[in-house]
Amino acid sequence: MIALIIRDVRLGIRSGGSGLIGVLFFLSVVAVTPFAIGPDLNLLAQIGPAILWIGALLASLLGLDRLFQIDLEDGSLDVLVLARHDQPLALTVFSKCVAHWLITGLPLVIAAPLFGILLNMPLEATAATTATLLMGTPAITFIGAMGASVTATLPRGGLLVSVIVLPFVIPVLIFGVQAALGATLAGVPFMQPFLFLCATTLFFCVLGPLSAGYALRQLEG
Amino acid sequence: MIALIIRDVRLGIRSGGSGLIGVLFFLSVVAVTPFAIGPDLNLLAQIGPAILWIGALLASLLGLDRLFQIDLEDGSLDVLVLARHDQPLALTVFSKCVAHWLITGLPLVIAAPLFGILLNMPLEATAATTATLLMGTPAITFIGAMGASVTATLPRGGLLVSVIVLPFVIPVLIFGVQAALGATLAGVPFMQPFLFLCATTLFFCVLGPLSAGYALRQLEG
Amino acid sequence: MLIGAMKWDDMRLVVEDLYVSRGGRTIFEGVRFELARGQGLIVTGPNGAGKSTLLRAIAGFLPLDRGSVSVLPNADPVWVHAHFLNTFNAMKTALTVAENLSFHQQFTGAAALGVEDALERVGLLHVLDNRFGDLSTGQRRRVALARLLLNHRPIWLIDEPTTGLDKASEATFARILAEHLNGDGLVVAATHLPIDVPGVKSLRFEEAPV
Amino acid sequence: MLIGAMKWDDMRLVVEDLYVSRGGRTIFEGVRFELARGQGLIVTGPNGAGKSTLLRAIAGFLPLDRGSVSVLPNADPVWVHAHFLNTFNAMKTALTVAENLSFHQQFTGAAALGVEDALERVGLLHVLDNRFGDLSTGQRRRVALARLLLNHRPIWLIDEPTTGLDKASEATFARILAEHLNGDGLVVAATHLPIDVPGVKSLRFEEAPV
Amino acid sequence: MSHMTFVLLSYGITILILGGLVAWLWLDASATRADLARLETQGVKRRSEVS
Amino acid sequence: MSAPRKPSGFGALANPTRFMALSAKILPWLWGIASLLIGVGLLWAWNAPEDYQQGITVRIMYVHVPSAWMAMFIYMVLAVSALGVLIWRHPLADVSIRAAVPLGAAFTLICLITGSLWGRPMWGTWWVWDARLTSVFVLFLMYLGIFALQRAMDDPVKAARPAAILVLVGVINIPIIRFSVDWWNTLHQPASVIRFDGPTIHPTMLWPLLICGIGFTVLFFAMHMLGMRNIVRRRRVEGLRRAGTRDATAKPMRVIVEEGGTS
Ligand code: HEM
Ligand SMILES: Nc1ncnc2c1ncn2[C@@H]1O[C@H](COP(=O)(O)OP(=O)(O)OP(=O)(O)O)[C@@H](O)[C@H]1O
Ligand SMILES: Nc1ncnc2c1ncn2[C@@H]1O[C@H](COP(=O)(O)OP(=O)(O)OP(=O)(O)O)[C@@H](O)[C@H]1O
Ligand SMILES: [Mg+2]
Ligand SMILES: [Mg+2]
Repeated sequence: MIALIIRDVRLGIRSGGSGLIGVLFFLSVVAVTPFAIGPDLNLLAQIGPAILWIGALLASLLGLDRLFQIDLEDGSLDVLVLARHDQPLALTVFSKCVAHWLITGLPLVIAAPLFGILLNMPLEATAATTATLLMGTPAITFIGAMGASVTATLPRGGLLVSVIVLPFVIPVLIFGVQAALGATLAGVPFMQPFLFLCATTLFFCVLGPLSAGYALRQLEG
Repeated sequence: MIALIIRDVRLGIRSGGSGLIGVLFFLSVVAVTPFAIGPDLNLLAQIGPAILWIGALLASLLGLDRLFQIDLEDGSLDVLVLARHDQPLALTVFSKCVAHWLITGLPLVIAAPLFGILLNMPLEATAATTATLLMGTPAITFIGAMGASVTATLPRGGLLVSVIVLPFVIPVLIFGVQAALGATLAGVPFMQPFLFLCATTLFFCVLGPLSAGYALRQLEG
Repeated sequence: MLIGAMKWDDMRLVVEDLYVSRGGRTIFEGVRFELARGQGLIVTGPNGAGKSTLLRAIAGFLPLDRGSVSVLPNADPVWVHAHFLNTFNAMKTALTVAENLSFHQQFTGAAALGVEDALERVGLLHVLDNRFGDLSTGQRRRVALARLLLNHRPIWLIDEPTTGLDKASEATFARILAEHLNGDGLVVAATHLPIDVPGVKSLRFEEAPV
Repeated sequence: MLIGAMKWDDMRLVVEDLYVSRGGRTIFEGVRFELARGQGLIVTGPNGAGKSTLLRAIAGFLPLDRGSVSVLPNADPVWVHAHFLNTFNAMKTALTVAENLSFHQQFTGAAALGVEDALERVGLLHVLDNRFGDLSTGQRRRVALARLLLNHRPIWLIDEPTTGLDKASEATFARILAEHLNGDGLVVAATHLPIDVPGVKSLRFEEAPV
Repeated sequence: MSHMTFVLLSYGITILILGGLVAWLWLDASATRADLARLETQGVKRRSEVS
Repeated sequence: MSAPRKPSGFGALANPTRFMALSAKILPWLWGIASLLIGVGLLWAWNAPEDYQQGITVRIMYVHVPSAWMAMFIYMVLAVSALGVLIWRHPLADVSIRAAVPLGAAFTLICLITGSLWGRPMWGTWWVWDARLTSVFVLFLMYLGIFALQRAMDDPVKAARPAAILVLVGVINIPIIRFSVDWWNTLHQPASVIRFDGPTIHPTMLWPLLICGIGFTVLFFAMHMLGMRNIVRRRRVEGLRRAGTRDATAKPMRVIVEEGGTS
C-alpha cells in the first residue's frame, strides 16, 4: 500500500507537474473572474469561495482519466489485480487515490490561500475555504476513481470521465461552498455543512474504492 | 493531412470524446456553477461567458497535454516524423490540432447558445460569447500543441508545458471574456479585445505548429 | 501466502474442461490438464490460437464459459499463489530499474531474492539506476523476468517470456525456469521459441481438421 | 517520392564512420557500410549492444556524434526513401485494422498494395474489421508488417520484425523480405531470430558495452 | 402570451417527444427485422461485402 | 471470478428467443392499454376544474407530474437491470438498460420542458436554479452520462458491466442530490427561488393525474419492450455479420496435451 503510494507520487513528480498544470488552471480561473464580474470588490469577495471551489473542482478533474489507464497500458494493472489476495483491490484503489490527491489535490489546497488574497477575500473566509477544500477535494478524487475505473478501457476518456464524475461531486461542492460562506456571512452556519462535507468525503472514500475495485476486476468481460 | 485529421477525430470519438460527450461536458460544467455561486440569475448571466471560457480551457487541457505523447508511446510518432518529406511536420501538427479542436472546441461553440439560455444571458451576450469562442478556442489548442510537443520530447516536460502554455492562454481567456462582456456591458469595448483575439489565434496557428514541429524533430538527444 | 505455504508439499494446479470465449467467439473448448509441484507446461500454437487467452483465463482475468481452474488441495483461486507475466513488462518507464523492482517486491508479499540479487541473476546489475525507459527491448524484458524472483510464488504463468532476448539470456532464463521447477514450483509458459527445460509437459494448439 | 523514383536504379545507402552516443555514453564507434539496390543487412548482437540505436541513427532520429548517413547518388536524407518499423507497432488499439492501415496508406505517399491485399499477404484478411486492440500479440506484429507493403519505399529499416510471430509467419515474412530485395529494395534489419534470406550481409555487435 | 398557449405548447411538445420516440422505435424495428431477414436468407458472407 | 457462466454469443440467445416470442404477444395489449389510459386521463383532465390560483395552466400538471414520476421510476428500472447484469448475469439485463436509458432521458426532458413552460406564467421565468429543478436537471445529465458511456465503447458486450456499475453508483446519487438540495436552498442570495410545494391536490384533479401516471407507466413498458426487441435483433444481425468473417466461423483450435519425461 505504502509502496504503491510512493510509486505513484514518484511517477507524478517525474513525469512532471500534472499537479502544477492543475494549479495553473486554478490560477487562470481565479484570474478571469474579476474581468467577468467587473470591478465590484465586495461582490468579488462575496463569491470568492464559490470561484475557488469551482476552480479547484475543475482543476482536480485534470489527469483523473489516466488514473488506471497508465497501469492498464503497461501491464501493471494485471499485477495489481492479481495481488488482490495480499492487498484487496479497494485498498489498492484507495492508495492510488491518495497518491493522486497528493499530486493534484494538495497543491490546490496549498495554493488556495494565495488566490484568496487575489480575490481580496476576508481572512477567515480564505481560511474557511482552504479548510473546506482540504476536506472536500479528496472526495472528488475518490469519486473520480469510480469514473476512471469504468472508462479505463478507453484510450483517452478525459471528457467522458468528467461528464460521469460531475453530477456526483455536486453535493461536495454545495457543502463546501456553504461552509466557506458560513465562516463570514451572518446567519449561515459553518459547522453543520462542514460536518456534512466531511461525512460526504468519508462516504465516498469508502464507496469510490469499493466500486472502482469491483469495476477493475470486471474489465475483461 | 486529411487522413490524419480523420484518424484523430475517429480516435477521439472512439475513446469517449464524441461531440455529444463534448456538449455533455460543458452542460455539466455549466450545471455545476449555480450550485457554487447560488441561484442569483443576474450574477449567473454576468459570469456566464467566463464559465463557458473556463469550460473550454479545461476541455482543451484534458488530453491536450498528451497530444503527441500517445503517438510517441505506440510508435506512430516515428512514422509521422519520418514522413516529413511528404508532409512537413508543421502541417502534421496543424492537422492534429484541427482534429483536437473539432472534438473539444467545436461542440462548445455549437452548444454555446443553449448554455446562454440556461444561464439566461441576454441574446447579444450569447452571440458575442459564441463568436469569441469560435475565434478564441483554436488559439488554446495551438498554444497547447507547443506545450504538448515539449512533453513528448523531454521526459520531465510536464512542468515546462504548464509554464509555457498558461502565460499565453490566460490573456486569450481574458480577452475572450472581455469581448463577450463588451457586447452587453456599457463602457467595455467589444471590437478591440475581439480583434486581439483573432490576431492571437492567427499568430499561434502559425507559430504553434512550426515550433511544435521543430521540437518533435529534436526527438532524442 | 500462508495458505500456499501450509499446503505447499501436495499443491496441484487443476484445470478442468475449460471453455473460454472472447468477443462472442469461443476460443477453445474442454481444455483440461493437471500440474503437480515441479511440473511445467509449455503452451505452443500459431498466432491467435489462444495461448495468452488460456493464461489469462487460468490467472482469473477472464470469465469462464464452462469448467474450472483451482489450486488443490484446498481449492484456492490461482491468483493467491501465482506470478503472472503478460507480454507487457509491468514497469514504469519514468522510474529507475531499482525503483520499479523494489516497488514490486514490497507490493507483492513473501519476499524472496533482493532487488540486486534478482538483477544479478539476469545479468543486468549494471542498469540498476537507469531509467527503465532508457533500456533496450531485451534489457526491459530481462528486468521484467527478474520480477518473478523477487517474491516467492509457487505458480508461474508467463506469456512469451523470451521475446527480444539474446541467445545468452534465453539460456539464462531456461536455467532460472529449471531451478524454479526443481524448487517445487509450477510453471505454465506460452511461447514460440523452444525453451529447453527437461521433462516439461506440452500443450499444443492445432488447427481443427475441417 | 519522385526524387527517389528518378534516381531509382543506382540508389545506394551509405553509412560512413558513424559515432552515436546515448545518455552520454558512446554506444558504437566508426560503423561503416554500404548497401546497393537489392542488398540487405542483418544486424545482430546481444541485448543492449546498439542494434536499435543504429537503426534509429540511420533513420535520422538520433543526433550523430560523427560520421554521416546518406542516400546516393544525390545525397538525399534517408527518411525521404525509407520505411521505419520500430519495436512498437505504430497502430491505434481503438481503431480497426482496416482503419489503421488505410490511415498509413493515405498518410505516406506512393501507394503500392491495397489494404486488403497487404493483409492477405500476411494472412490476416479475416481480422480486417477487428479492433487492433483485440488482436493477439503476433497478429498485431503481422499487421504492423503489412504496413510496409502499403506504400512503396525502397529502403526498409526494421527492428526485430519477427518478434511474437509463429513459425509459419516467420517464413512468410522471410518471403516478403526476399521479394522486396529482388524488387531492388534495400533492407537493414535488426534481429535475434535468424531470418533465412539468401545473400544478405550481416553486421554483428560482439560484446554489450557495460 | 395567453396561458392557453403554454398549456397547448406543453401538451404539444410532450406528444412530439413521445410520438417521436415511438416512431423511431417502430422504424428501428422494421429496419432491424429487414436486416435480419436479409442476412438469414442470403446466408453468411464476408462482412466487408455485407453492406 | 471463475464461476461458470452462460455461454455468450449464440448460446446465450436461447433465453432471448423466448423473450421475443413472449413480448410479441404482450406488446399489442400494452400499446392498447397505454393509449386508452392516457386518452381517458387527458380528457378527464381537460374537463377537470381549473385551479383557483393557477388558472388554466394547472392542466400542464397532468403531463408534467407523471413525466417527473417516470423520470425517477425509470432510473429504478435501470438499477434493477444493473443488478441483473452484475449479479444474476441475465443475458437480457444489459439489453434492458440500453433500451431504458434513452426513454428515461426523454421523460426527464419532458418534465423539464413542461416544467419551465409552467414556470413562465407562474413564476415569471423559464428557469430557476431551484433545488428541485436542478436536481432533475442533474438526473437528466446522469441519463446522458450513462448513454455516453455505452456509446463510447463500440462493443456492447464490453460496455455492459461498466454501464451497470455506473448505474448502481448513480442510485446513491439521487437521494444525495435531493437532500443536499435543501442545504443549497438556504444559500444567502436574495434568490429569486420560488419556494414551491405542489397545491394541495383536490380529488377531481388527483384522479386524472393518477390515471395519466399509470398510462405513462404502461406506455413506458411498451416502448421499453419494443426497444429491447430491436436491440436483441440488432445483436443477432451483428452476430451473423461477425460469423461472416472466417475468424469467427473457424472452429476452436484442437488442444493436445503431451506428458514430458519426469524431471
Ligand atoms: C423546469 C421546471 C420544473 C421541474 C424540473 C419540475 C420537477 C418536478 C418533479 C421532479 C416533480 C415530482 C416530485 C415528486 O413527486 O417527488 C414535480 C412535481 C410537481 N411539480 Fe414540478 N417541476 C418544475 C416546474 C414546476 C412548475 C412551474 C410548477 C407549477 C407552478 C410545478 C408544479 C408541480 C406540481 C403541482 C407537482 C406535483 C406535486 C408534487 O409531487 O409535489 N412544477 N415537479
Ligand atoms: N480483448 C479481446 N477481445 C476480443 N478478442 C480477442 C481479445 N484478445 C484476443 N482476442 C482474440 O482471441 C484469439 C486468441 O488470442 P490470443 O492472444 O490468446 O492468441 P495467442 O495464442 O496469444 O496468439 P499470439 O501467439 O499472437 O500471442 C485471437 O483470435 C484474438 O483475435
Ligand atoms: N533513450 C535512451 N537513453 C539513454 N540510453 C539508452 C536509450 N535507449 C537505449 N539506451 C542504451 O543504449 C544501449 C543500446 O540500446 P539498443 O536499444 O540500441 O540495444 P539493442 O541492441 O537494440 O538491444 P536489444 O537487442 O535488447 O533491442 C543500451 O545499453 C541502452 O541501455
Ligand atoms: Mg499471446
Ligand atoms: Mg532493440
